[in-house]
Amino acid sequence: MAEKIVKEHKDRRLDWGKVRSREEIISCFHDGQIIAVGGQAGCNAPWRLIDCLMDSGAKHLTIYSIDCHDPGIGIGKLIRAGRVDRMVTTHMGTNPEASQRMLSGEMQVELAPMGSFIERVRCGGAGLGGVLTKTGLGTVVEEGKQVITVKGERYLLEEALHADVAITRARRADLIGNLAYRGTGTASHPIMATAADLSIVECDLLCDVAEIAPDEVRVPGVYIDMILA
Amino acid sequence: MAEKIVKEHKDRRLDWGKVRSREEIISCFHDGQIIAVGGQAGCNAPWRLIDCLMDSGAKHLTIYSIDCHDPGIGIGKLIRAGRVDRMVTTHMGTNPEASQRMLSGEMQVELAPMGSFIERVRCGGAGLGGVLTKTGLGTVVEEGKQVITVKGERYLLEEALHADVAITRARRADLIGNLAYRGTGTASHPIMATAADLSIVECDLLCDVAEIAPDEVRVPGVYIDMILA
Amino acid sequence: MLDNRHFIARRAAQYFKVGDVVNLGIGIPNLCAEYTEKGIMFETENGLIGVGDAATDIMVTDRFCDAGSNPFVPMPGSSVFDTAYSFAIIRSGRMAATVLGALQVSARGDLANWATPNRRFGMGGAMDLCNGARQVIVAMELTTKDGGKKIVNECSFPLTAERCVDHIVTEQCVIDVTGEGLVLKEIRQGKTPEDIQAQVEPRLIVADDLKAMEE
Amino acid sequence: MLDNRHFIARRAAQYFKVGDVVNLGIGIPNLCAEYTEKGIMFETENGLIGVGDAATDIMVTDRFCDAGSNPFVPMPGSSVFDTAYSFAIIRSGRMAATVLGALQVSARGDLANWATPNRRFGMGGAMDLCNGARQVIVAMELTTKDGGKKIVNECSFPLTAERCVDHIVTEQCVIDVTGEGLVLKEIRQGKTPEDIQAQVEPRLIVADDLKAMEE
Repeated sequence: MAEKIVKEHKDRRLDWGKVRSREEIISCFHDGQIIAVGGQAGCNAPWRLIDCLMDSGAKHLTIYSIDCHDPGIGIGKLIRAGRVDRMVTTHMGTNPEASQRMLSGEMQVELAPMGSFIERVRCGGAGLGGVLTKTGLGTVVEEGKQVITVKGERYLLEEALHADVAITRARRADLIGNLAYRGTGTASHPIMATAADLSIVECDLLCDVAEIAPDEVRVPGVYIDMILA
Repeated sequence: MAEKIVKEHKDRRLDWGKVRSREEIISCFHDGQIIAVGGQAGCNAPWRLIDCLMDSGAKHLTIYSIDCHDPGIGIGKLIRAGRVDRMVTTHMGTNPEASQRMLSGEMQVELAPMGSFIERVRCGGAGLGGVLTKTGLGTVVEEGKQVITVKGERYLLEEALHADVAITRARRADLIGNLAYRGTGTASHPIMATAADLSIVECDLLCDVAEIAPDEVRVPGVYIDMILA
Repeated sequence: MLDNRHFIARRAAQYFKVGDVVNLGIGIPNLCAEYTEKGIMFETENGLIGVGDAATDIMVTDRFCDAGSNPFVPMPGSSVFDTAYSFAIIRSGRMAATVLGALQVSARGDLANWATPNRRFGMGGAMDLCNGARQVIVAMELTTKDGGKKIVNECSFPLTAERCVDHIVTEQCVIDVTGEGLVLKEIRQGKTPEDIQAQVEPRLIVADDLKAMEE
Repeated sequence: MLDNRHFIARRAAQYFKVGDVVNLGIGIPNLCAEYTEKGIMFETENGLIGVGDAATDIMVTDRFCDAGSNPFVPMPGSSVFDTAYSFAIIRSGRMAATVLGALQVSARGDLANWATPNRRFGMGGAMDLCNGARQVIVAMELTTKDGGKKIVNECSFPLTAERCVDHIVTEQCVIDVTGEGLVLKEIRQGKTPEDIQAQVEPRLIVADDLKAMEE
């Protein structure tokens, strides 16, 4: 009897729960996808999910990321392997290979101011079409963008970015995808996690439901589709 | 010696700390100001700060608030006293006196969709000029607004709102203004608190510095000017 | 036997699937929670997913109230956020459904539910919900108290949103809004399609597989 | 005696007042933290106010790193936020100051610090900082290593922002950007205004109260 109850509960956990095997997650990546990658400064990146993406063999990718990691590490692995056709990023200072590929024309790079970049991704996850900012006015960032006047002030229109898949990392995730972070390990992860059709997360601690207090949750499970086992 | 050290420390707390007396806060309110009021559904409103505003005698006010509280209570007190010339709000269902004053022309009311309203306030606190949303397209909300096309899709441009003074309530505040909330007591408070030249908060528990863990803070002290003693 | 309001709410709740996050409007929509299976979570737009039972006694607090000021106990797995984040979720397309009341619904699915020509209370979150929720379900009595038509060719009241309604659930029938027009999908025992047609303005298409509503 | 880099950083740090929240760029600007009084908090744009001492040994963690990947120990009173929130603060005007390096500064305060005609690493957060910080302080050596001018009539390198710089702190002088032009405010002992003028392109205005820089 007790056994039956436990089994029933386990079945329900499978129905509602979002933990998925590495194999299942690898099968979600395809050629030509736009992938949003969380993290900054090469710390606390979703290393295991980037490896899943590598192992999927998917190519002709577009990557949205604050930075480009180090040569041959993280996103740098994908760049070195020639799997990235296009990046939207805010700097390449840590990865000279990214700059080389941009200069040689092997990889297209759109450089964006960090605040405008992350706000565009936020729009993508918040059902907004874009935002108006003064950042970039009078610079090359203005090229090709609409300039909108509000109350006599000029602003650049920065358009929403939305990805096919987001790969991010949380400190804690519960079975239904509620996420909590720690310190600068937060960075762009909570924003990137909202802005994709398929949002996959890896976590340092997989929690029971209700183990993360409601006020600690920074991204509610409604935004999360899969948790890497 | 010990006494001297304690005194020195107290002086420093006064220099950096943001706790202010009721009298000092009352003196910050003036005729014609725009006041952003945090909270929703008449719960967990900044009751004590609204009383400060009442006691200041300031009139010809503009109020930004999700709702209008109940007749004669909270914001309803200010409305009944004829102190509010204009409101930007999302509904008046709980306060028939607000509707009456709108119909009689005593108070000007701009009704805004809740998501657009709060996003406009967020823009005001985030140095943005406005956002593009589909909410309100094809309705009276469209009147007088710019319609912007992005990638072939039409959006309404919702312009930033910024107040002279924000009055909000937090569950906990430390001496330098870091704020933490609880449950739906969060509501619009963290957004309203960012969008004013002068941001005043009342709290249920005044905390020592470092009593609120860095990851618990929802509004950093950089946005907060005064804490009601 | 259920009264009309509960009957409507019970049927509307059948659109929810395990794992869904759903927002319920005030009135009949709010009753859907009573007829919902486990595994569905409700959002309150002031900033929480996981609205649970009504709070009583010592559990009543200003810190857990829904948008109608009703205190509740958050269910396990709840999450808290501010209003801006709440509407980010609502607009994002991640909300499986919203159930709303209506003053009028048009033949092409326009919704009017926040104002009459004489009275404007404000739209609250309804316009955003109609913009962003994956399904917009109207839960209402088929006609006004004095028999006036609420399903009309064109809304005469100020719109909440254009072409947003997917399903209309009433005490007499279920109607889907489709590209071809309004399709009568389910009907109350004892009613005929002609009975329903007499109470709505647009020409109804009767579904080939017209079903009886579960009593 | 301090080397040039530390000398510049110490002077730039004198612009900070108790209660200020300040963002420091990579390089010389980052050294300002060593010369700052208590009561000032530093922001790292990846999402924290309250950067403290460099972390060592057991305190090193991926969860507390600045934008240059340097692990640190958060100071008491720190707060954490995501990158979108970080730049909301930066653009809001609530950041008292930012200290940045520069490749070129123009006569009217245009800044170029993220690209040369041949190399573009990316602007990171610099454009937003110049847009939003209440004071933009450039901390740099007065000329390039081979004596080339960095304070110029017009920037030839891609701009970070127009008319944004308030103060320029170098190892030889402090220059303010004003409506009237560049004003020489402080000068290193042993240097004359003519020495400085010879190393910058725009005509300098010498302040009536020209001061000696503190050694």
